[in-house]
Formats: sequence, C-alpha cells, structure tokens
Amino acid sequence: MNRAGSAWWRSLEQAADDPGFMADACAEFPGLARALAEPLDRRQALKLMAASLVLGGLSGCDEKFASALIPAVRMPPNIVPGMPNYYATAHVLDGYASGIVVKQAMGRPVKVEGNPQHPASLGATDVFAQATLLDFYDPDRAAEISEGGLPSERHLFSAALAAERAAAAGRHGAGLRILTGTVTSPTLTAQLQALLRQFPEARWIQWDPISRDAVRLGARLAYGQPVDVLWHVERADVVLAIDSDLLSTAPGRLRHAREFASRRNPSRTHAMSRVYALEPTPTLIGSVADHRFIAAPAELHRLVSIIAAGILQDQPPPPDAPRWMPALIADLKSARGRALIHVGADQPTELHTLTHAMNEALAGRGSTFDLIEPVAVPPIEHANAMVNLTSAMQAGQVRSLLIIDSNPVFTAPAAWRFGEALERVPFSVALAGSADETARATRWFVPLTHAWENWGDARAHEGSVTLMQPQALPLHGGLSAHEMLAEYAGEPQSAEQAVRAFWQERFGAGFAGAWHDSLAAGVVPDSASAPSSVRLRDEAARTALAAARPAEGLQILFRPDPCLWDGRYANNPWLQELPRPLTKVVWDNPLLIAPALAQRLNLKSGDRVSLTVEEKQLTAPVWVMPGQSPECITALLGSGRRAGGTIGTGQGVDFYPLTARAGPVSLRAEPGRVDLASTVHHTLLLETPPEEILRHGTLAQFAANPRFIDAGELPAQERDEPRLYDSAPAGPAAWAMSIDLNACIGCNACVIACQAENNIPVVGKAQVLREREMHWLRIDRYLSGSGDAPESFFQPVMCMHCEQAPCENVCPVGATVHDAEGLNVMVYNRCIGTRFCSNNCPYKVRRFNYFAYAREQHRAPASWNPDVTVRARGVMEKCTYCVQRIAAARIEADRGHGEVAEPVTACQAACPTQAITFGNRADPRSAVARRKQSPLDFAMLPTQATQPRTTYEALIRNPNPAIDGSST
Amino acid sequence: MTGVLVGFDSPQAFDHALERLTAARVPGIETYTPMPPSDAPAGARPQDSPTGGHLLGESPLPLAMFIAGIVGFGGFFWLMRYADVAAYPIDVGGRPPFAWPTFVPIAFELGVLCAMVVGFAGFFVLCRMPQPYDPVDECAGMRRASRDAWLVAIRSTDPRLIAEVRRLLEPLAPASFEEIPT
Amino acid sequence: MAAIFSPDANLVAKVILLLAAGVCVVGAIFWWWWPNTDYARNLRAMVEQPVPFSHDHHVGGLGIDCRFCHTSVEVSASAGLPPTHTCMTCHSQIWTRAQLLAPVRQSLAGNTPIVWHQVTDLPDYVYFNHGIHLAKGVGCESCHGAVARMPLTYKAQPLTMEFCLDCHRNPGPRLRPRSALFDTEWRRTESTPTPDALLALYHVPDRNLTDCSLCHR
Amino acid sequence: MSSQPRFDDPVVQPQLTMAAMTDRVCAIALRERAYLWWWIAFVPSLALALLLAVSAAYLFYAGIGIWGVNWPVMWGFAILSYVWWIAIASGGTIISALFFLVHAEWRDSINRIAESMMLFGAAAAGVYPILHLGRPWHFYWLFFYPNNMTLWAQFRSPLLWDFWALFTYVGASVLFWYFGLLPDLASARDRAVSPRRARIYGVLACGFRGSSRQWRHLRATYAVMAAIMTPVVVSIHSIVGLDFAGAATPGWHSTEFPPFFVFGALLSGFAIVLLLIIPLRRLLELDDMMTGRHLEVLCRLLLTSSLCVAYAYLMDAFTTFYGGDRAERVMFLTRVFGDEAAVYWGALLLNCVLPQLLWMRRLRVHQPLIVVICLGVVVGMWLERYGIVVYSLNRTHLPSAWGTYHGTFWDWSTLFGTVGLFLSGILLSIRYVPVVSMHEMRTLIARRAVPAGTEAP
Repeated sequence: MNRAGSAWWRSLEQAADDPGFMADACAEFPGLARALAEPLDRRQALKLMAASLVLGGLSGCDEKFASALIPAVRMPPNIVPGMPNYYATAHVLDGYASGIVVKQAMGRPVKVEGNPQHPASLGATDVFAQATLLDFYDPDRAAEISEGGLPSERHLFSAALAAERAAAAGRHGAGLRILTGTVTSPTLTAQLQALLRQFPEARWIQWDPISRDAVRLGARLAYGQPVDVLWHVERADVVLAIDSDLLSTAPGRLRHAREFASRRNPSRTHAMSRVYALEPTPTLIGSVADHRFIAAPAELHRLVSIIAAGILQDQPPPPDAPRWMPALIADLKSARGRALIHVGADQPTELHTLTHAMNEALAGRGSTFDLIEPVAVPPIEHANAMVNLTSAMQAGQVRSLLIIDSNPVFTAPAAWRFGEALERVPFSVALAGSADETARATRWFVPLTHAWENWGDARAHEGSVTLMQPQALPLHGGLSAHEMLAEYAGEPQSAEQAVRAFWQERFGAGFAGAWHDSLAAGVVPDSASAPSSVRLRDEAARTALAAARPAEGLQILFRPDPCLWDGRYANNPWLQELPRPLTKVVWDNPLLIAPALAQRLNLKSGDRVSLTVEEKQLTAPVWVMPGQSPECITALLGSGRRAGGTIGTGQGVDFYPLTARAGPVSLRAEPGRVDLASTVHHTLLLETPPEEILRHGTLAQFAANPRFIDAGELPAQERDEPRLYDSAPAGPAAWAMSIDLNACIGCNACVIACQAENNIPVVGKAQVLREREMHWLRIDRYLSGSGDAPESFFQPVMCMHCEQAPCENVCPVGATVHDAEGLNVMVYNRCIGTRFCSNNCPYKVRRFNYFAYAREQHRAPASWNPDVTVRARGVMEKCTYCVQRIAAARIEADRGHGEVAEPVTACQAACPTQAITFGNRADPRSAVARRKQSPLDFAMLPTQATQPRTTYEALIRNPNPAIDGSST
Repeated sequence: MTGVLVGFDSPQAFDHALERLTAARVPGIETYTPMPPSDAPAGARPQDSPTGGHLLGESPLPLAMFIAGIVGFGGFFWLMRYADVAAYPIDVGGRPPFAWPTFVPIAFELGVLCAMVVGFAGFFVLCRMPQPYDPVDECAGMRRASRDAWLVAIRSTDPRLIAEVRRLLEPLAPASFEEIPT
Repeated sequence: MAAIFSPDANLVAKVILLLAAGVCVVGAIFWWWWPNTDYARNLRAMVEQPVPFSHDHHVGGLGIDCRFCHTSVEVSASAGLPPTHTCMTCHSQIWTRAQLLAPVRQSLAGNTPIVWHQVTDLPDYVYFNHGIHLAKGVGCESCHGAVARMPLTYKAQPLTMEFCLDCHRNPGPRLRPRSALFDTEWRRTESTPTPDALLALYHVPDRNLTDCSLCHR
Repeated sequence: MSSQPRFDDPVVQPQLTMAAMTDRVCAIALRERAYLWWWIAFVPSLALALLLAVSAAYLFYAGIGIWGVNWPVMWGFAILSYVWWIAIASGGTIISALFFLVHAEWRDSINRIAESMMLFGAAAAGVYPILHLGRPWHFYWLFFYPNNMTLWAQFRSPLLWDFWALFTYVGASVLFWYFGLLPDLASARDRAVSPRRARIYGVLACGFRGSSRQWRHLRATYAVMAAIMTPVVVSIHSIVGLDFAGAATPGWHSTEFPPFFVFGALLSGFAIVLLLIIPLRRLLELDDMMTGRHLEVLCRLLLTSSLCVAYAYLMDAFTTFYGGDRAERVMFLTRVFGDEAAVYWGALLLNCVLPQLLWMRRLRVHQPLIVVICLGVVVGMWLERYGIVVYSLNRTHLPSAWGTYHGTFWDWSTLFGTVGLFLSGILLSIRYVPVVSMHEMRTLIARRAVPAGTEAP
C-alpha cells in the first residue's frame, strides 16, 4: 500500500476508542450515548468500538490518527489485542437457520464461517451467510423511529402502541393482524401464540415471496397432515430432479450438496450416483446432472404423469413419449429403495403429492428420505393468507397491522394491490432493518436490530435449534421482533429475557449448563424434529395433475435471484457483483430466454423486450440462456428495488408486478439495448472443453481404465517430463490444492468467501463492463454441444501457484516471487504495476487495481480483514492461498514446536461440497496429498510446464448406457 | 604578437605550406581546417607528406572506449551477480540465482553506455574543451576556418622566426597573413 | 576583428563544468545518505506524551515486568497497551494527588482513553508478530533498545527492512536465554549458551526466514 | 538547380562549392525570423505536445484506469505505441551510423535529419515506460542503487532489459547526435552576424575550431561511436522483441520476434526519413544536396525492408500452424479472420503490398507517390503492433479469459501527444540546428571536386 493508503488503514486500526469518535458517535446516534451510560460488559465495549469504527470509515482517512495509539479505558474480558474471537450463531433465510461462526477482530465482526456442528451447515456457508457481514455494516440501516415519515421518539411509539393495544383488547383483537416471514423460532412462536391467546380475534399471517406453499401443501395432501421431508441424497443411487431446487434454494441445501457430492467422485465413492434432471430452465443440479432433459412446464407435467404411471401402475410409456423415458423408469425401478425423486418448490402442489407417492412406491422412505414433524409452525399457506389479508384490509376490517421483517409492499404480487390496501389500515407498523418500500408506506417505522445485534433462536430444515447470540450491541439502536411482540403483549422485556425465559422452562433444572453448551456449540442438543410415522394416503397415487397455466403459448417462470434472493440483499455490493452461477451476469437480472426463441425474435443478449402478462406490461433486457426451454422464459425476482438503499435502488428490473398472474404471456422486441455486465466476455460454447484445460469422461471410461485421462495425446501432468530447471521449493511444507470437478456445483460460496477473507474490493457495474472485475477466484463455466441442450462444466480457477511460475521471471522489480513453501507470493508494496506478470500468466488469475477500488468503495473500515493488506491503486493482486491463515497456523505450530498445522483456506472452508482441498503436499498423510494420488488428478495447461501446485480431479459423468446423448 | 596565422584557399597550397614549414623545422605549428586534413583529396600531395605525420597521429580514444566498454560490462555483470547471489537470493520462478544469460543484455547495454560516455568526455579532455577563447580568434581569417579556408598558425614571439615563416610562405601566395595578438 | 568571447571565458567555462559535476556527485551522495540519518528515521528522538511516563522509573527503578502492562506480548501479534485501569491499580493508592497523573484520573473518571503518541512504528504492509519472536528467544531489547533506561521512550533501532533481515539471516547471535528475554540490561557472557545451542533450545525452524511471505501479505 | 529529381542524379550537384553549401545551410539556422510554413507546422505540433502534458498529468492524478486496458488485455496503446516509436527512432540510427561505417556518400546530406528523427523518436518512446506504470512514482526501483531493503531489481525480466536498453539508447543517441554536431555548431558560430547568436552557438560549439588535434580525435571517436550505435540499435529492438517473445502468451512466444522487430524498425525508419526529406529539400532549397539519388536509394532500402517484414509475416503464419499449439492457432485465426481482421490485413497491405510499387524505377523518384507509400507504412506499422499486443492478450489459453479492448480518449490523446512531441522536436531542430552535416558535406564536396591544377613553387 502507498502511504496514504496505509495512513487510512491505520486510522481504522487505532481509531478504536478515540474520544473524538465517541463524541461524533453520540452526536450521530443517541443510542450510543445511552449505551455509554449503561454498565460496561464485553459487548458494550464491542459496540463502542464497532460504532466508532463505522464512523471512522465514514470520516475517511485522517492523518491525525497516523501516530496515535489508543488503549481502552478498561479492557473488555476475553479480548487479547491482535487475536481473533469466534462466536457461534445462525444465519436465517426465510425462517430456516444454518449455523455460522462469526470471526471477530477486537470485537468487530470481520468474517463468517460455517459451523461444523450444525446439521444444516456442516461447516459450509452459502453466499448469503458470507455476505451478511456487509449487511451488518450497511450504512443505509435505519437508526430512527419515524411516524408518517417524520422522525419520532421511542416513548411516543410506546404510547401509541399502548393505546392501540387497549383498543384491540376491547375488540378481543378483532382487526389486529400480524405479518411475518416464515417463523421457525421457538421463542417467537411462543410469543405469537401467547399474543393470539390474548387477542383471540387477531390473526397471524406468514408471507414469503419465494413461496414453498406447494411443498407444504403437497406433503399435506399426500400424508393428510403437515409433514416435512428430510432428504438423504447420499443414500440415493438414482436421483430424478424435477425442476429441483435441492442444491440451490431448498432449506438444507448445504447439507444436500455435501451428500450429493459424496456420491459423485468414482475414485472415492463406493458407487457413483446417477442424476437425471428434468427441467424447463437450467438449475444448479441440472448443470451437474448426468442427463438433463428440457421440458416446458406443460410438457413437464405430461412427462411426470407418464413416469408416475410407469412407477405407480407399471404402465409402459405411450409411443409419443421421449426415447429416454423407458430407460429412466427402468433405472428408477431397478434402484428400488435407493432412488429419489425431488421436485422444486415452483412446481404445483399436485406434482409434489404425486412425487411423494412415487417415492413411497420406490420404497425410499427410511432410506432416501424421512418424514419429520413440520419445522415451520402453522399458519403455512402464505399465498391464500396474504390474499385474505389484503382483501380484509381493502374491506377496512383491519384496524392495526404489525409487519415484522417483511417487505410485502415490494414483494407481494402487484395484482393483489397490497400497497393500496395498506393505506386503509389506520394503525400500521413496520419493523424493518432499513427504510424499505413497506417501511415507507406504513404509519410507523421502527428500526429492526440486525440478527447479530440481538438474541434470538431459529431452527434448521431438520428442526435443530440454534440459540443466536449477539455479536455486538445494536449499532443504531432499534427493536428486535421479540421486543416488539413483548411490548405489544403488554409486558415489555428484552430479547435476551424473552429467549432465556423460553429456554429456562425448556431446559428446566440444568439450564445454566445446557444454555452455555448450546451457545458454544451453536446447536441445542437433540432438538431436531421428531420423525413422523404417518402413512401415505392412497389418494395420493391417484392425484391428477392440473394443466399448467396458461395452457398454451409462452410461459413465464419466476425464480429468486441466486444472489439477491427476494430482494432483501439488493443493497449488498458483494452479492450484486457476484457472477450469477449460470449466466455470470452481475448487477442485473435480465430475462432468460432460449436460443431458439432469441433466434425467432431476432434477439441478442442485452436487447430490450417488452413483456406482457395479462394486461401488465414492462420492458426488460434479455439474456440468451443455453439449455432454457424455448416455450418458457425465466424472470429473476429481487432486483429493481424502489427503496433498496444507495446500492440496491433502481438496480435491475422488478418482476413482482407480473407475479401471480395467469393470463397469456407475450414477448415483443423493443428498440435499444442495455449494457449487461458479465464476467464472461465471450459466449463459451465449444464442441467440447479443450483437453488441456478441463479433463472429463464417463464412468464407463473410468471403469475400463482409471487413468484414462492420461491416455490422451496430452499428459494429464508433466510429472516425469524432463525440465530445464528442476528446482522445487524446499521448505518444511509444500502447500498445494486439489479441486474436485465432480463435486463443484458452481454455487459461488467460495468466490464470496474469498472476497470477504481477502479484502477484495467491489468495482461496480461500469468497471465490470470494462472487464476489470477483481475476484481472485472465478468459476469458469463451459458449455458444450448444442446451444439448445448443452452439457455444462464448472471449473473454479484461482492462482495455481506454479513452481515454475511464468509471472515471476518477468517482473522487473521482483514483486512476485516464490517462498520456500511453494507459495507464489505477491508483494503488493513492491509492485510498480507493469502488469507483465498478468500477460505472462497462462491462467489469467491476476487482477489489477486500475483505480483505488478499495478506497472508493466507502466500506466501513471495521469490516475489512485486518490480517490482509488493503491494496492501493496501481497494484497487481491475486490469490495467495490465504497466506495470512498459513502464517497464523505456522506461528501457532512454531510456538508449540510442532509441525505446521493444516490451515484452511477461505474458499475451502466455505465450499458446501468439499470440492476444494488444501494442505501440505509433502505430508503423505494430508488430505491434499491423498487427493493428488487420485487417478483423476490433472493439471491445467500441462504443456506450459508451469508445475502448478493447484490441480484438478477430472469430471466424470455417469450417463445411462441405454440413453444416447443427453438431449430430450 | 604571439604568432602568425596564414590562410590558403586550397588544400593543395596548404599542403605545400606545411611541407615547407616542416622541412624548415619550424616549431609550434597548428592548423585550422574546414574538414579533417587527412580526408582532404590527396591531389598533388606526395605520399611522404608530413600532413599524415605529427599533426594527424593516432587518437588514443578508441582504445579508451573499448576498455571502458569492457569494464562497464564486467562491472555491471558482477553487480547483478552480487545482487542475486550474495545480497538477497530469492527464488524467482524456480530459476537458479546465478542466471547469467539473463544478465548479459543489461551488462551489454550499460557497457556500451560507458564506452560512449568515455569517448565523449575523453574528447573534451584531450582537446582541452570547452575553450571558448583562443588568441587566434582575434584573426579575421579564423572565421573562414569552418567554411573553406585552410589555415596554418605558427605560435612564436620570436620576430626572426616570424620573418623566416613569412619568407617561406610568401611564394605560396597565402590568402591571408595575420599576426596573432596577445 | 574581435573574438566572440573574452579570454577569461575559458576559466568561466571550466569552472561551470566542474560545478555541475560537483552538484551531481554531492546530490547523489545526499540522496543516498539522507534516509539513513537518525533524523530522517527519527531515531533516539524523545516523543512528547500526554503523561510523561518513565520506563526508567517503572521498569529500571521499580522493576515492574514488561508484561505487567504489555499483557498480550507473548501470545499475540500486538504487545498491547495498558488500559487506564492498569495504571490505576497502583495510582489509585499512590501519587493519587500528583498533577502529572491528572490525565490518567480524568481518563478513568470520564471513560475517555488516553491518546498516546506512537514511538516505534512499522509500515502497515509489514505484519510483525511479537508472540513468535519472544517464543523463539528474541528479547525486547533487540528492537526496542534499553527501554529500562529511558525516562521518555524513544525509537532505539532503525527498524528498516535491512535491520529485520540482519537478524533473520543469522538469528543465532541475537537469541538470549529465556530468563533474559525481558531484561534490557542483559549482555552475552561466556556462560551464555552458544548461538547454535540457543537455536536448538528454541527449536528455531529450518524454514527460510527471509521469505517475503513471512512479513508481507 | 534541377527541380525534378531523377534517379541518375549525382549524390551532390557538381556546381556546389563548400563555401556556398556552408553559407546556405548556416543561413537556414541563422535566419532572424522563421519561415511562415515553419510556424504553420509548429503551432499545431506544440498544441499536440501540450495535449500530451495534459494527458500525462491527468493520468498521474487518476490512474491507469483512464486507459482502455482491462483484465485480460493489460497492455494496450502505451506499449504498442512505445514499440512503434522505438522503431522509428531506430531507423534514423541505422541510416546515420550503419551507412557511415560503409562510407555511403548519400548518407552525408541526410544523416543530421535522420539523427534528429532518432533523437525525438526516442524521446517520444521514452515517455511511455513511465506513464505505463501503475505506480510511476516508484520507477526508480528499476535502477541499481543501494537501499535499506537490500533489494535490487529483478534482472531476469525482459522488461528490465528493455528499460536499460532504452536508457542506453536515449543517452547514446544524444551523445552521438551532439558529437557529430560540434563542427557544424562551430560553422554556425562563425557565420553568425548577430553577436547573441554567435555567443549561443559559441557556447554550444565549446570552442571547436577545426584544429588538427580536434579533427583527429573527433574523427576517430565518431567512427567508434558509429560502430557502437549500430549494434545498440539492433540490440534495443531485439530486446523490445524479447519483451514479447519472453512471455508465454500465444502470438508472442516466438523466437522470430527480435529480427522481426528490427525489420519493422528499418521499414518505419526509412519511411519517416523519406517523409522528412521530401518536403525539406524543397522548402529549404536543398535539392542539390538531397537529390533524386537519395530518393532512389532510400526507396530501394524501403522496398528491401518491406520484403523482410513480409517474410516475418509469412513465418508468423507458418510457425503458428507448424507449432500445433491450439491456443496459438485460435489466436492467429481470430487475428486474421476475426471481427477486427481489418487490422491484420491493413498492416499486410500497407507494409508489404503497397511498397512493392517501388520495384518500378520511375516511381522511386515520384515524390507524391513515395509520400503516400511512406504514410501507409507509418500507419501500417502501428496497426501491426496493435495486432501483436492486443489480439494476443485477447485470445489467451483459457477461453474463459478472452476479452475485448478499445482505446479510450486518453489513449488516443497520449498517442497524438507524442506525435506532437516528435514533430515539435524535429521542427525546432530544423529551425536552430544546421539541418545538414556540413563538415561531412565539405569532405564529400572536396573529394568529388576535380583537383585544380597545382602550381609548383
């Protein structure tokens, strides 16, 4: 870093408890002043630091701190300067929790890791959990209670609430409605139910725009009562994924991915699984499936009925069925007890019911899936409840509406006119993190504390409870859902009191111990849902599929944006700039259309179209999506926020106005283009991925000759080739990495984990358009075959740490050199930016700071990782194998006189499928050394003789011999 | 009066003058010509012309430049070896620290530069330059030295010698005959 | 017909030439020499502090151990600065009226930190770890000098990359017995174990201690 | 004076005497007021040079990001224009130094122009290496100097070789140019009427009087310098070639690059010299020293070097397919048939095809045509470098890293800025420096003059 940069860095390091900052802080946030008065405990101090640091960030770099050292007045307990702390909690998305561990530096959250002890995480994280860090420090988070858009005071709100409660009590709660997202929190549930007992006439509505109604209803229809299904993917030899979200959005996706991957590498698994995907639009599981069949929704229903007939009534497929149908049915049947059929949440209820029948018929129960008591508590029918609520509001029956952490004004289908209806509610309160669309439409807006700022609890997809402890006191004050409900119920208590009270009676006598253990472990022991022994209803097997609507013509599918979900993450720059797994588009949500359709309408990616559903019309850019069904188009929800904060507002197109409309869909080309930023600058449709880049084959080939990849004209590795220079680094350790292409599902968790760990700046859409993205780790995606039904390949690419690194020889100042442990180190402070290294890198893994991206990002300084230099303008950067983690491990080991403990890179830690293995190759016992022994091991571009330390395991697919090709 | 400056219009006349002067062992001869005398057309000049002799001997500069070049090359080569092998050996792309072939280009370039500088500076030293003033500048004839005049100067304060020179050169009909003031 | 220049022009020309050459040489020397001066490195310069804390008195005189205030020095990257609370453990009992200590009392009362001025500073791209250096037998004095004799703390060593490398290239002679790690008066005697013995004693690893990645990330 | 140049012109018209030649050439430099055409050319040139200053200032303020360079294409205009300028400069050195060694008579009247071209071409090129850095204020890390990091430069990098080659080349060029200028400065000093001019040239001439000692050392040293400059110019362009050949990038990784680049240097050098002397011989009325003979010779050289370049192109294509590297083939095919194939074919047409007209003798003295061809070559050489630098980086080994590239306003402004710098330099040297090497011309004239009957005493 140059001097200015360093001064800036130091300022945030040392501004910690600066009085000046405190003064600003108090002026800025009344909440802080109160906090100062309150007795100090650990988190108190943390809060002060965090707050002042956020300010430090806002007030930029200030030389006056360049030489200041500011110790605490009292050092908070458990904090050793310079050493990180870790605290377990959970990341909750649409109610379902996955365990995380938050890393803190001097009490400031700086990184999120998965919690290995949590059943839904197993140590992995998804992109949202990683990105929560920036949400926590989001400067757009609201600080003040407001009424009718004007700043107000807490006591005024309390008074208003009290009056309202009194009125409601008189009416036994008639006209009182409480709107939340899906709730799995035991405490919150208890509070709500208590409230409903107190006000019998009141109603509680749950609403999540990414609806799972069909899943719940489908199960209820099949089994006669609400049940949740627990999938055991690792036990399935044959998987049929029908438009499945198993790996992408379904609760427990991280666990599914882990189990899925455990059966995909033939050199490790006892029997490789075979995965069929049947879907209208590409999904993650479809991209890694052995066979992928494309079918528009209507066609899909027909095909599923044929499969069902085949499985349930042994009917042979009709002659007009696709050629592959008999083989598929036969395969499923032959794998009796080891077959699994999964349907995505977007498919209609009947399809789910039918699938349950098929799974039961295939004797999967107890093997490939189990039934458990539902995790989310009723009421569970989101759509209907929401419609009823809206009509009640229209009819003026709703006197007071309490909206807790939900944004219906934006996410509710415009067809329902929730916004208008809201105006007819005399007393409406929005408890939300920021002044979003709903908070601006309600009468009262109360800031919601961040999940890291308050106590809470939530359940995983299989029911296990995590007690969520705060990581810091609220930066901006605010209330939690618990506090809000407690206040409404008339006995105000803090979230901590609420949660403690609930678990007090749950744990009973051994409370103290159980409480502490649960907090430490991040999971409440054996709190999983009880298995359900309910039998399948016979009607289920006879379920008839309703025809897809609209029956004919173009159809439109609505899916959550892979990075923005339903829009709640729209203000998160990491997620906005995270390449969408299948399109690599950033900062936008173009309409996905099939190549055939594009050809028919003469459209190219980026062209604008006007899209009409029923009478509602809007214009959006399109993206030509190979593998999409030409009869349908896919719209990603979550973009186009109207009040999404400085970053999210107006970014992309809002498709909610089109949801929940059954009318005909029409698409018309419009003049003009939209510049869509994608990190893939050329459509990569190859006849087959070049052998020197990505090796792949079939299980048959592998069975015939495990080393078949060596058979080609290229060696898989230049292991034994003679070389001009034969000097391998001779340190005590030899760091190396192996990436299993069979496991990679392209989910991006590694990409964003790397970004968070290594202080990688966000550059913005304009710079991405100029091809200057900064991600150190990118996931290349190659498509082969026809554009209509391509085969898909994912390949994570980061610095290969070549032993004969071409980049090093050409640097005139020796800014990139080798260390004794084989790391290709990049010494930022020596770099003068000739950029020759990048030209000479065959893998093109180097990124250059064309501008002072890190500085221009205006990111809360406290959120940077203090162990990694923040790069200045004009400096080259690249993957370091997380050298800071290696250093920490090395120091730890040296102090213990032991050998170097195995460090874990950020990408490796985050990966749900454990595709990435890192460690000391010199140690034969290490995981990486064993993986490098795999017959599938190959190096990228072996002919470049770079001796990369990162190698890959070839992608093996397991196609059904009875089916030729993978096309429909 | 510190001498005389005699100007001629043709290199031939100039040559004859020199022959006569050298034959008469006249000391302190210096010439000023519009071009290197040795490059002047041989014309009628006899092969044993003194012009090729003491006035136009060999220059030591080429040798000096050569040595400078060698020293420069060797010096910088050594410096690079010291830097990579002794001062701070660093593993660069798995190459050996003493990667001598890669030292050659820079050593060559800098050696060459040394040679050029030495040649340039050496010229100024050997010619006592810069020397903006010289008594001969006072003579009008000098102005044509850089154009087309062939001048011979005899530096001497001895009137008899001057008379002798006048006697020797009068027959050659010099274009100018001036005394060099003090 | 007069010459263009006067006779003394020759002298002038040569003098100018010599001056130019001289300026170049002197300039080059200065450019190289200046950064190495104590002044440029503000070496041995007392730094004004809000409270004139004297290591000479507390460490040298009273014999308080370094770790009493710099608590995390053995385990962490940063040595840690004492919170006001630490000062008050004693000064709530003794010198409770001392004018010099007013800032400390105010700090505790007003819950406002004391802002010290940094004395020894490393560039921010250098990741120095106190813990491992102590664990491997490098004493405080090696970098901080005879702190126990400093009435006001000053920077005792240049702390340039060269300074670090000198030791990293040949650590043995700089190591000292455990007992002497925090003793800034300690000197090597014949009874001191040999450098090699110390290297073995501390299990100084055989890794390349001059790797860039050791300090720069 | 024969206005229309003919291929059988003598290298210098016989009636020209030393005195007349000296007076006329000095008169040009000593004019009290510059020609009108000079002002017309100089003002826009200076404006462009100022544009360069502005571009550089903004670059330092804002960063490399203002250029079109991006993730895959990390080198762009800066490097390719640098190569282009170096080539132009090198051509001048070849004419001045190489042909001195081989005693080519035609060289004497144009070597001063060739040297100015070398000087300011090198200056224009010299601007780029610093501008091109991400953190230019650290450029001195490339030097040899003791420092308290005990760190030195990384001598394996062709880029460092290139830096020192350029450093040497610029330094040596200045010395060579000034050294050969000394006697002519003396002539100008002695011809000057106004004492001010006389003093200025007097100071510059450092007291050169044409004494036998001065001639002796000058002659000997100049010859050695010429003998040095010739390999230096070959070396610098070979090293520039190594900047690319040294990298494992498809389209760069080729052993033919060093000679390839030297050929290019010759071609563009001869083109620019022709572009300079054709107008000057008319405007400065020097057509009896720069005769049809000069045009004839230079055109032949242009033709020859054009053939060499054509050969290099041929080999480029051949090795690509002979080598059998997939990435190499893909890159080449995109360059030849891709979206911007015009660049490749343009270079081929302008550098190799058009100059073939010069096979015809009459055309070799047809000035308008020569000007057209030379302008074509100058543009063609730039296109060639564009193809080499940009397309190779556009199509590297991994299809996922393929990119696109477009120069921005600041790229172009910097390029034209250096053109302005070059032209202003040339014009200033024409205005104030004797435009012909008079002492060498005098030698030439003397040697050609029929010796007058010598009367014996």
